[in-house]
Amino acid sequence: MKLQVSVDDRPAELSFEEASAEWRFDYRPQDGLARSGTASLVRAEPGIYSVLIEGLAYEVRVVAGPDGYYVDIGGRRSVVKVIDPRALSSTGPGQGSQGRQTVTAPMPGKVVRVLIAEGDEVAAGAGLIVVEAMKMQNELKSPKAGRIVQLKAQVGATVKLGELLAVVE
Amino acid sequence: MKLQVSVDDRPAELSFEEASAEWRFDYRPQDGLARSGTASLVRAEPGIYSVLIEGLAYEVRVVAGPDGYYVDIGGRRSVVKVIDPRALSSTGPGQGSQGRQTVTAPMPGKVVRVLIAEGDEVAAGAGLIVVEAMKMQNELKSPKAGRIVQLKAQVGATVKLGELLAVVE
Amino acid sequence: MFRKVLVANRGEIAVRIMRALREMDIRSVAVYSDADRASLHVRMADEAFHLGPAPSSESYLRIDRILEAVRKHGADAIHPGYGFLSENAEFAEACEAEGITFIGPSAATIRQMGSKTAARKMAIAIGAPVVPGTESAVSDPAEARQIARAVGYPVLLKAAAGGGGKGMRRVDSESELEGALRDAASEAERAFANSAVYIEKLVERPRHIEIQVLGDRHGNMVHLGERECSLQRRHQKVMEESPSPLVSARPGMREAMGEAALSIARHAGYYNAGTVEFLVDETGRFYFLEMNTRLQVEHPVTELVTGYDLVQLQIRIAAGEELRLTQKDIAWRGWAIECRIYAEDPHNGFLPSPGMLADVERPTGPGVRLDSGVYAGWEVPMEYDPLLAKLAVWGETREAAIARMKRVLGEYYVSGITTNISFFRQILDDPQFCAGHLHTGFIDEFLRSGAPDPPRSPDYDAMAALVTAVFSKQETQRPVDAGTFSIRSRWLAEGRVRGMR
Amino acid sequence: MFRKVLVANRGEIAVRIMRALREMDIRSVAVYSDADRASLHVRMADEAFHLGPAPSSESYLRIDRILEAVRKHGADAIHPGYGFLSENAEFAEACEAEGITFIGPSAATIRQMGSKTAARKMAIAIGAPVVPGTESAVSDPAEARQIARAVGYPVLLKAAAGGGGKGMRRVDSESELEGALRDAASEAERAFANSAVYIEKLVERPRHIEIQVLGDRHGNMVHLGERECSLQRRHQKVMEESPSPLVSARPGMREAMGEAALSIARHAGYYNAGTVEFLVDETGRFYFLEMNTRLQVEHPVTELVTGYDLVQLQIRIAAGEELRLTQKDIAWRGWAIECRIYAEDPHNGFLPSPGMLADVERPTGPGVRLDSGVYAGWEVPMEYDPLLAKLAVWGETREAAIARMKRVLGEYYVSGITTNISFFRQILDDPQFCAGHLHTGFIDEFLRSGAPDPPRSPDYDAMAALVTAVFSKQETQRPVDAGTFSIRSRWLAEGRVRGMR
Repeated sequence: MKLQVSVDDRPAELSFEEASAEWRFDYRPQDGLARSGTASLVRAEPGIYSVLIEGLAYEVRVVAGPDGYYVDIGGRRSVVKVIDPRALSSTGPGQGSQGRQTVTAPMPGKVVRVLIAEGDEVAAGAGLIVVEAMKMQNELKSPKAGRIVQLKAQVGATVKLGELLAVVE
Repeated sequence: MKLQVSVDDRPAELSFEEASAEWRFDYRPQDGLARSGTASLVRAEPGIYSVLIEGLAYEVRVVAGPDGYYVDIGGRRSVVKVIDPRALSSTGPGQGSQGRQTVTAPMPGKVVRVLIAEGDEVAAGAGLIVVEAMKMQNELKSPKAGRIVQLKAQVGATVKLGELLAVVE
Repeated sequence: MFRKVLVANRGEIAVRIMRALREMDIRSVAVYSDADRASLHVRMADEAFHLGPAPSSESYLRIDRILEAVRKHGADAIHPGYGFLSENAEFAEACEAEGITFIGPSAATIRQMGSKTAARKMAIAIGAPVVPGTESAVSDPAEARQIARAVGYPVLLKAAAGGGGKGMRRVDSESELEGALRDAASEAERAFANSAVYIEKLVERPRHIEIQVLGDRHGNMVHLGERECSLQRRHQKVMEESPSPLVSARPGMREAMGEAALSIARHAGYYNAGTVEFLVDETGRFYFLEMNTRLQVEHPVTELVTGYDLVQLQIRIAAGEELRLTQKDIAWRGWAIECRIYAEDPHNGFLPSPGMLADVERPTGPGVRLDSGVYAGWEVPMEYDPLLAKLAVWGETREAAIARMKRVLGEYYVSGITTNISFFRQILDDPQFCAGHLHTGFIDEFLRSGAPDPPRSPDYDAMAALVTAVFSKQETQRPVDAGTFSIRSRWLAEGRVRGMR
Repeated sequence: MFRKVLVANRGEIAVRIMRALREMDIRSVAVYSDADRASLHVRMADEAFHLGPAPSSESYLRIDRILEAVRKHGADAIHPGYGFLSENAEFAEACEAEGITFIGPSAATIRQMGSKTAARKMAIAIGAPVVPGTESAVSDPAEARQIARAVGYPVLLKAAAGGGGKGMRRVDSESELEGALRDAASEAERAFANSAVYIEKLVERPRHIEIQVLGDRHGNMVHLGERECSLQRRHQKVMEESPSPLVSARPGMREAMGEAALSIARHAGYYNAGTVEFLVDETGRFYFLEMNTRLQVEHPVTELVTGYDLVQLQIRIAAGEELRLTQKDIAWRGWAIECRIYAEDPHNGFLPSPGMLADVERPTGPGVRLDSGVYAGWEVPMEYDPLLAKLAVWGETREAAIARMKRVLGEYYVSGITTNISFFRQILDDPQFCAGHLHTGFIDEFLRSGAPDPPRSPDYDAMAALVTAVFSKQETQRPVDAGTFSIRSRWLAEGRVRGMR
């Protein structure tokens, strides 16, 4: 089986097949040395694998995520993706400093203060909204100079991670 | 909802219904005092419940089993069953000292010695078969005086818990 | 001895106290908010009482509700733990009025030491060294400017009623002063319902070293040596050790600090367990900061090196028992280090990371102590402190303790939310840390210097890709790039932020 | 110091050794059989080598395969742990021949102490007290009868090469002698490939107390005090403590036993960690039993009270380092107790219970040490010892340690297979145990006397029924009395046997 993957955004091609309780693999990064061999791979617990490669032992943990898999090997974490061509072209919102910019919750929490109103003119870096979680207050600043064209944040409201709070234009 | 249950073979009737995040219950043992009240019951982990009854807190663990449920409360284990009328009438094999008697593996393990052959006459309590597991040898003795009419045990064979090894008649 | 004790707290410290109670054969009563019905401290208690909604102000800070619980359950004492009502004199008084024992010092002592300015005045009065600054709260900007000029910049603004860095601001120049004063005051108001702020000279690259004292109601008092608590983020401790590398290297310093601490505690008529905090400059000179009139979060490191169970001793003292210890009985063995495991991302401004714990693997083996308040499948609430657990190790020497902590952190794994576990491994590899060159700005500097990534094996990428491929084949039929609504998504989202770093 | 050490063992002790290696920054090589590919010791190792099929004789006892692993992985030392090849002189010699370090004493010492009769002769020669009996193996029944008459019944038959009670038989009268001799010999043959058996006077209600010694290759040697190991089942230890209630109550006894142990060890030219076992009668008189020339299963209790890491010291000594300890440096603090968590049913003849571990909850908090070799979801193999983990606690006093162990056992939960966890809670409640009245027959007597059930709350039955009903509603759609093929069935089946008791 052959997959286009990336490890921490380093693209590579992985071929692998099961061979008598082991896995034969061939890993070819776009840059860097190719790596191929045979690995003994045992699922010890859900998402936890004991891996033996040429006598070396590793404990590998993996969990599925929205944009790939999060892999932990010896305390080091990486994001492994199977590359989705569409993803390469797209650029999400909030890029550059032109046009509309969104202000989103950097953590789950509660809105404790809203320092602006819709229609306000704000300077770049001006404090807009204060979100609190676990006794830590986090002041969200304006990503650019402009006007508040949309304000969703309400004092006392509970917000999710990444939830839209305001839009500056 | 009403159930006929038994706790460690003490039969009782249990009525229970959910009432605003709590459970109202009425427990009437055949002998002993009836108990009714309301319990807050939260599933903390799979098979592990935090139970509050009249301000008292208990950690209750339960796992499903072939002949009922095994419940652990503060280190004490009980078998809870919903009574099956058929079960009451049936008497399994190996009861009494009359007729056929089966010799089964008391633990999973390996047969290390077979001291008898089919057709042998054996005295009650005579050693028949030796099963070993985890470096412990266990000599199975004849449940009655009689003749070995069936011998399934073979030296070196791995046996499951409760597996039939021999029959004495 | 008490028959039943109510634990007016939550999380790991409530669990710690209940363990002590169980070992003393005393029944424990838990109190809980809506957010904590399934929390470990409720699961471990013998009895439990519901306080109210999640916000502390409506639950763990409700003196009336807690006293209601005491009456309903017939408890004869209350252990306040740390935080919440632990240093609230009104609460201690209310307990006395209720006729039950508050496990801690007298209300009068709490009140006297509770105000940093009052404590400071007292320290000055008995000749204990203090950092130059105001002795009373300052609100007027003009007055503040004047004082700041007098002691000289940089200065530190501190909440009089404060603790844990709330209402605290560093001010390097006059231009920043007014804004900082306003922020500090409002933060203090929010945190302690008291906006009083005072000003002191800021000691550069200071160490935070504290002395554990223990006294009974019969006039016996000892100190159990020091704890080095210089590793902090946002003015909150994240890593502590005992002994202190500095103090243990300077003959007589422990005795000197211990004596200073005891004189302050004695003067305050102190009993039960308490901690006297000092600021120590690079030359080893120490200044009285404040006294914490309660059990300290980091008490385990002292227990590990002295062999005493501070919580059990607190309870015995509160029950009126005599402390059968003299200073010369106290011996220190080996070295202990504690890491505070927080639900936060050290590489992303220590942003909190509440949410569902997917998987928790705990370290075991020689020399490990874990005080945890969480379990897999539990939702870490956003309303409270991000402290999940305290991981402590003991070793014969500091080197052995560091090596052991590295080993132990490698066995500790939490998924579902972001924690600072791997961050500690980076700190423990830092030469400055290993040399014992610590100060309260250590972590900020460490982060600015850019922490090195852990070494990666040659096979790393190939292995990560292969295991992912096999995992996705075996566990999920979902395409690899599709979304998931698993309980892990929070951790992932936080993880993503880090991944992009 | 070594760069890479191969651990020629499995289970909790392999894990224990690898933890020490990691803390010393030495790479570890695991060896494993077919039954252990997914075992914790393989997961924790830096490198791993497959030995062969599950039976020990085809894997962990294969000297040739282990030396192959050493060559392939370039290890420069081997730690044998306990059991398997740890007391095999040929193995130690093979290591020397291979030019790698065997972490233990010399092959000559192992050989000398390995034969109980030889060790006994030596002890007699240097005037150490021994139990009256034969000095050489006996096979001829007639000769055996004669000797048994001479020392007087009851007598004990013991495998000369033995250990752990295998090949051991109590004989109360001449009529039992011949059969017992045959059984003991064949069991010894199977266990040690050596059928030699000898006879000694049986000491009634004896205690088993042992002394830990530690010596380097430069002639320095100390003892680390005693361990009380009287609680046994089938002649195997299940619970150990240090200090011993008897020894600590008798001034000078520790020193006397320590001196006896040191003189025997010195005479044997001993180095590395070793244990001298004594039988102690009710009057406190002690007799040399044997010397174990390896790390002891129960070493953690000594580590907890002395503060030394025996495994790390073993490695340092093997590397040629000098032991920088004199006897007066050794101090004992507090009390430690260890429970051996076995996969067996104490209430059903200690029948082994291999199988899949469904759920494992580990105790944490102050004063707890867990050395475990298992994890949830792992299949406990039937081929090896039933030891799953060692649970140890430390307390200021024996009372505190007992109270703590009770608390800790209450936090320990294993499902899927039967264990002896709850059995320990019953023992800890026993007045005789709490009074320290111990002897090697304690557990058999305890079981005969019928262990009391733990107290049951008034709501118990109602709660058990209610939770079951809710659980069955929420988790399973299967009717309550239907069968299940869940991984828990083994535990259930064993549980059923108990339920019917």
